[in-house]
Amino acid sequence: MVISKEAVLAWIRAFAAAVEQHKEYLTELDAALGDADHGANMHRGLQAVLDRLNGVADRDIGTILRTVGMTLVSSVGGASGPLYGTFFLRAGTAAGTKMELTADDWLQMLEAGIRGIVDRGKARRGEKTMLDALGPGLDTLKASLQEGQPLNEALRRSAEAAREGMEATIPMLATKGRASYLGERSVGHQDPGATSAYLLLQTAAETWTAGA
Amino acid sequence: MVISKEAVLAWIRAFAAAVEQHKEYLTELDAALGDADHGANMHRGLQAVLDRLNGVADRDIGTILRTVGMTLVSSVGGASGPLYGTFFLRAGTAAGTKMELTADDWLQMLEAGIRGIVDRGKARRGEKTMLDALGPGLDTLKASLQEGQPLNEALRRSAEAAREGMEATIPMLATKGRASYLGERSVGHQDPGATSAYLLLQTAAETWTAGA
Amino acid sequence: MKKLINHPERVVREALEGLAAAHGDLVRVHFDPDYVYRADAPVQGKVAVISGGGSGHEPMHTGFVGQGMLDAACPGQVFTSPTPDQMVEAAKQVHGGAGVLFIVKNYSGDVMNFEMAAELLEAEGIRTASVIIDDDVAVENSLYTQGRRGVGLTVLAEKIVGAAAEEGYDLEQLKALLERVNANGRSMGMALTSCTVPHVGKPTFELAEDEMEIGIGIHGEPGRQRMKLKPADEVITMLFESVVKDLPFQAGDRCLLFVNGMGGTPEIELYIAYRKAKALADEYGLQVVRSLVGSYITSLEMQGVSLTLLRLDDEMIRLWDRPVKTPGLRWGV
Amino acid sequence: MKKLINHPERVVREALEGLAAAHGDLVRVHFDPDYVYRADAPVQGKVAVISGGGSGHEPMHTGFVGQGMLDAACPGQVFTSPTPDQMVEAAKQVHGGAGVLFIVKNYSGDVMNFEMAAELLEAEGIRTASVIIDDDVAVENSLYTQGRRGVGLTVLAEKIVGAAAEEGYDLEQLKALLERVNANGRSMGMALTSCTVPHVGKPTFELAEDEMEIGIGIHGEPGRQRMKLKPADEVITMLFESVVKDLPFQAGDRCLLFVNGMGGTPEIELYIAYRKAKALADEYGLQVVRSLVGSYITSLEMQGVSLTLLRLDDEMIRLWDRPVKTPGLRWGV
Ligand SMILES: Nc1ncnc2c1ncn2[C@@H]1O[C@H](COP(=O)(O)OP(=O)(O)O)[C@@H](O)[C@H]1O
Ligand SMILES: Nc1ncnc2c1ncn2[C@@H]1O[C@H](COP(=O)(O)OP(=O)(O)O)[C@@H](O)[C@H]1O
Ligand SMILES: [Mg+2]
Ligand SMILES: [Mg+2]
Ligand SMILES: [Mg+2]
Ligand SMILES: [Mg+2]
Repeated sequence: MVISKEAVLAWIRAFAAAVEQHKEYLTELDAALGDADHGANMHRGLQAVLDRLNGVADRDIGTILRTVGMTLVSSVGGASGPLYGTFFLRAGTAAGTKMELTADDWLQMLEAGIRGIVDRGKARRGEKTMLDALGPGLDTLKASLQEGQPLNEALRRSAEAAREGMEATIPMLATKGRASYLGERSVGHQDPGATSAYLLLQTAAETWTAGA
Repeated sequence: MVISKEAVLAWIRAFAAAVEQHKEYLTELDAALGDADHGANMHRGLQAVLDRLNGVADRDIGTILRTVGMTLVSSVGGASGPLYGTFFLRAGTAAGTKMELTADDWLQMLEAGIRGIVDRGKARRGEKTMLDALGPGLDTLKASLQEGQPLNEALRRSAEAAREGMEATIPMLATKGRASYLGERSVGHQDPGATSAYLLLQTAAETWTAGA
Repeated sequence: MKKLINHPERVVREALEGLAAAHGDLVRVHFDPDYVYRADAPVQGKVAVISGGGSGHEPMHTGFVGQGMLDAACPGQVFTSPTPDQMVEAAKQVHGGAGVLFIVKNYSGDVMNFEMAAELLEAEGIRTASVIIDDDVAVENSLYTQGRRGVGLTVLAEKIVGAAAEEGYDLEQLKALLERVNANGRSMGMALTSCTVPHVGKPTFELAEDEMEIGIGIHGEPGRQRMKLKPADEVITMLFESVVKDLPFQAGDRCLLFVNGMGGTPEIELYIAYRKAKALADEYGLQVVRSLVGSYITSLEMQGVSLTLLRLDDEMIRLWDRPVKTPGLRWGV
Repeated sequence: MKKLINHPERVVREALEGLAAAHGDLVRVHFDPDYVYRADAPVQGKVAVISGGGSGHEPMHTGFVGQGMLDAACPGQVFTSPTPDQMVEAAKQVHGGAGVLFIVKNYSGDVMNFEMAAELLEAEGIRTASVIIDDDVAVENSLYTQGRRGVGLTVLAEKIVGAAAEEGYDLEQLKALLERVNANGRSMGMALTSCTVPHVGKPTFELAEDEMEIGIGIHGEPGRQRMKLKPADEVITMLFESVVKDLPFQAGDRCLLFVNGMGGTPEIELYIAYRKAKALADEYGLQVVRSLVGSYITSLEMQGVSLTLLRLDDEMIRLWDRPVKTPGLRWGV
């Protein structure tokens, strides 16, 4: 099984739709921990992405994802703009001029994207950020593929691990981003960025395993 | 029966006490029609009067009342300061150097005081102001004395007329003072200045007829 | 009541102490009676320009004392006119031998207290002149009321007349100028929320979550109409049309457009309001040659805005541009 | 939600249009990407001083563009950092060949977006330097957080560094000066009420009628402590002591004392706050040689205040006093 360029486009659209659907929820989570704008930020950014997506739909996957990244960088703002922007820029660079992706391509793109988030935001796992959903998602993808699981199953497990990682942010103490100002009061709330990051991997799994 | 200087002092103190007791009520009335300060204004002014009253307690009634007037002028502010101030200044001037008052003295003082309010405020009766309590109070005092009623009875009737006048402000349309900005909406509320003016004549009647 | 105060009865006094502490280079504060005056007063040979009124409208009037604007301001208690002794003592403190001009907002209390002050000063041989500002078009039936209230135009009048006094205009000239400013300016305001008078402790009026009051006064006096909250552009259109039709302003008129916040209005909303007011002025063919945007005549923490339009002539423009150095308004120096 | 707006999504855009309409003599506004810049930019040979951040803090930063302060400001959505393309385009518009200085408040979003902008500009051969302002002492455990937030000191820093840039300081000198200002200033704020982000539509946090939040951030981030409302003097004492002990300020230090309103605070309360802060400064033996009182860095309609204390040296005093001509701060010109 490979992931076609069309599937990549479908994933981005599905991510945008999921964020639209959960916009209020993401903002509510951010109201408890930050400044109540994560839903609005991501939604604004992804709407801008949708506007530009058709214009690059004929190009290679690297170009498509770098366009997504640049668009997010220049339309989201806040912390999540440069972070998600860098994620897609790096993932796109890793994808290069490919027109379809193997399981291993996706693993390397995800790894590069997450490394971009770390470079930009200087956070580590366990600090109650999007990394706490993405990190487990990456680990599980890698382990599943190494175990020899088919891509379908690896994607499902990866999304499931991201969900668990997202939920695991609830008891965490935030030490990065706005939530860190809450100190002890950050405990008991789910991180909004980890939540949107789960949606990112969940829509990938859902889109790419549909009908499989 | 005459009104002694002590009785005049007792009246001022009783007026101050009545305003203190009804401070919130006066302010509430002013909240409906004006700017919610009539109780506070009158209370502040009369507390200042009490502070100065002992210093002039040995002097004649004219001096005492002019001191009350000057103190109100310089401590009440708003519309009621110059109006009540002028009332006491003119009433004091009418009293001159007397040390006690006859029924006729009081009649002339009240008339002079009210004329002062008209000169200063340019209102007429029926405009929903303190004049609508004071005016009927004066008329009834004059008529009762002309009828040959004793001062006690004339004072009681005068206060009663002031009360009726005060209540009669409820259906009136305000055309002077802040309440006038309400237009039709001023109808249905009792005028705060008419209410404090009733207290003025009511405490005079009560103080001067006590034990009589 | 949520206020950063110590005690309702000490609000005015303590704020004056703060003003004195913060702006000792510009103003002095006298207590009992209370008035704020220019640090360099009296300026010999200059007409002293004095205003005053209830407190709670800051920066007006105390924040407008200084070079090029007021010589003194007399603050009453919150929303309560000052008393004549304040104006009398302030006038004696600042007058430079050329007389005293009183700028009075049209409220019965203010008018009567300033009138008593003028009588007392005349008796002491100090010449006075008074002009009553009444620019609030929300008061429609002014024949049957105290007349129009003095609102936003007061700020512009104090600036323009203050500059003229600084230039050496005499008392008659200043009075005539002030009357001309008053004749050429109109205002109207609205509120999204009530204010709370400190010693009252609860909101002066109640507005539902989806209501606003159009034509509000600066003391929480009710306005022309209570109605459902509307988009900013519609609100500003209502205010603008009432103001522009009243004078009426004519195509080609040069104007100063003043968008004022009522105290609790964020600046971002004032600029949204200005945007629409300016667009409407353009539609009417008015030339907006000067602007002012900010919270200059307020009603404690009330949220809302007022619009003021002043038809300018060359003299007013020149005087508006002259230097002003006060805690609340400053340029050119 | 009671706001004088047309639509939550158009708040920033329409306010910028209003700013352009009101202050065309001082600033220009560019849209898509959004930035505000000096009407006379670029000033050849001068370092361009640029700041930016989420909107909703007006007059900061857009109101501080003009002679003697910022060359450009990049406004994000309400409480959301601007994006790198804004800073890149603004920098290209205003830079006069001597490099670009970014003044960045310490929020992860702001830091990352300005960092990306700096990388992009360096790639295009435009020299940049950035200084991160982090003066909020409310953040105690800054080792375990993003670090202290940038708050009130930002206003003072923009004024002082803007004046130095106008005088011809080069990029290294400006960076060193800005770091010195940041090292010598401390702030802390409190809130009586929450603000409401337009697109959220309800208050960011809930405070009971008798509660306040001490150590609040400028985006409604919770503070050090939620407690029962106290008299102003006690509130100011809490803020002042946290601020003064942190640097720590020493007896004899010359200081600028800045009392800032959060957007919905009436001016009369700011002066009550200033009065106490000044009295405490006197007690500590500090010399308050300069003051600023007003709502300069706000959180929409939030009621509350912040205190900033900046230890001054001769150079900073001279630069503070230099002329400034912006919509939000103006003197000497
Ligand atoms: N340094 C960082 N590294 C990784 N993720 C971060 C970092 N800072 C913040 N985040 C993520 O960003 C999310 C908040 O995004 P958003 O609300 O859009 O931006 P802002 O905090 O600027 O308002 C947080 O929930 C967190 O997951
Ligand atoms: N021109 C006037 N003549 C007579 N009484 C007046 C006049 N204007 C106002 N009043 C009286 O003053 C009262 C209001 O007094 P107060 O609330 O103390 O002053 P203010 O209206 O300045 O706040 C009104 O209820 C009315 O009775
Ligand atoms: Mg956020
Ligand atoms: Mg009243
Ligand atoms: Mg009053
Ligand atoms: Mg944000």
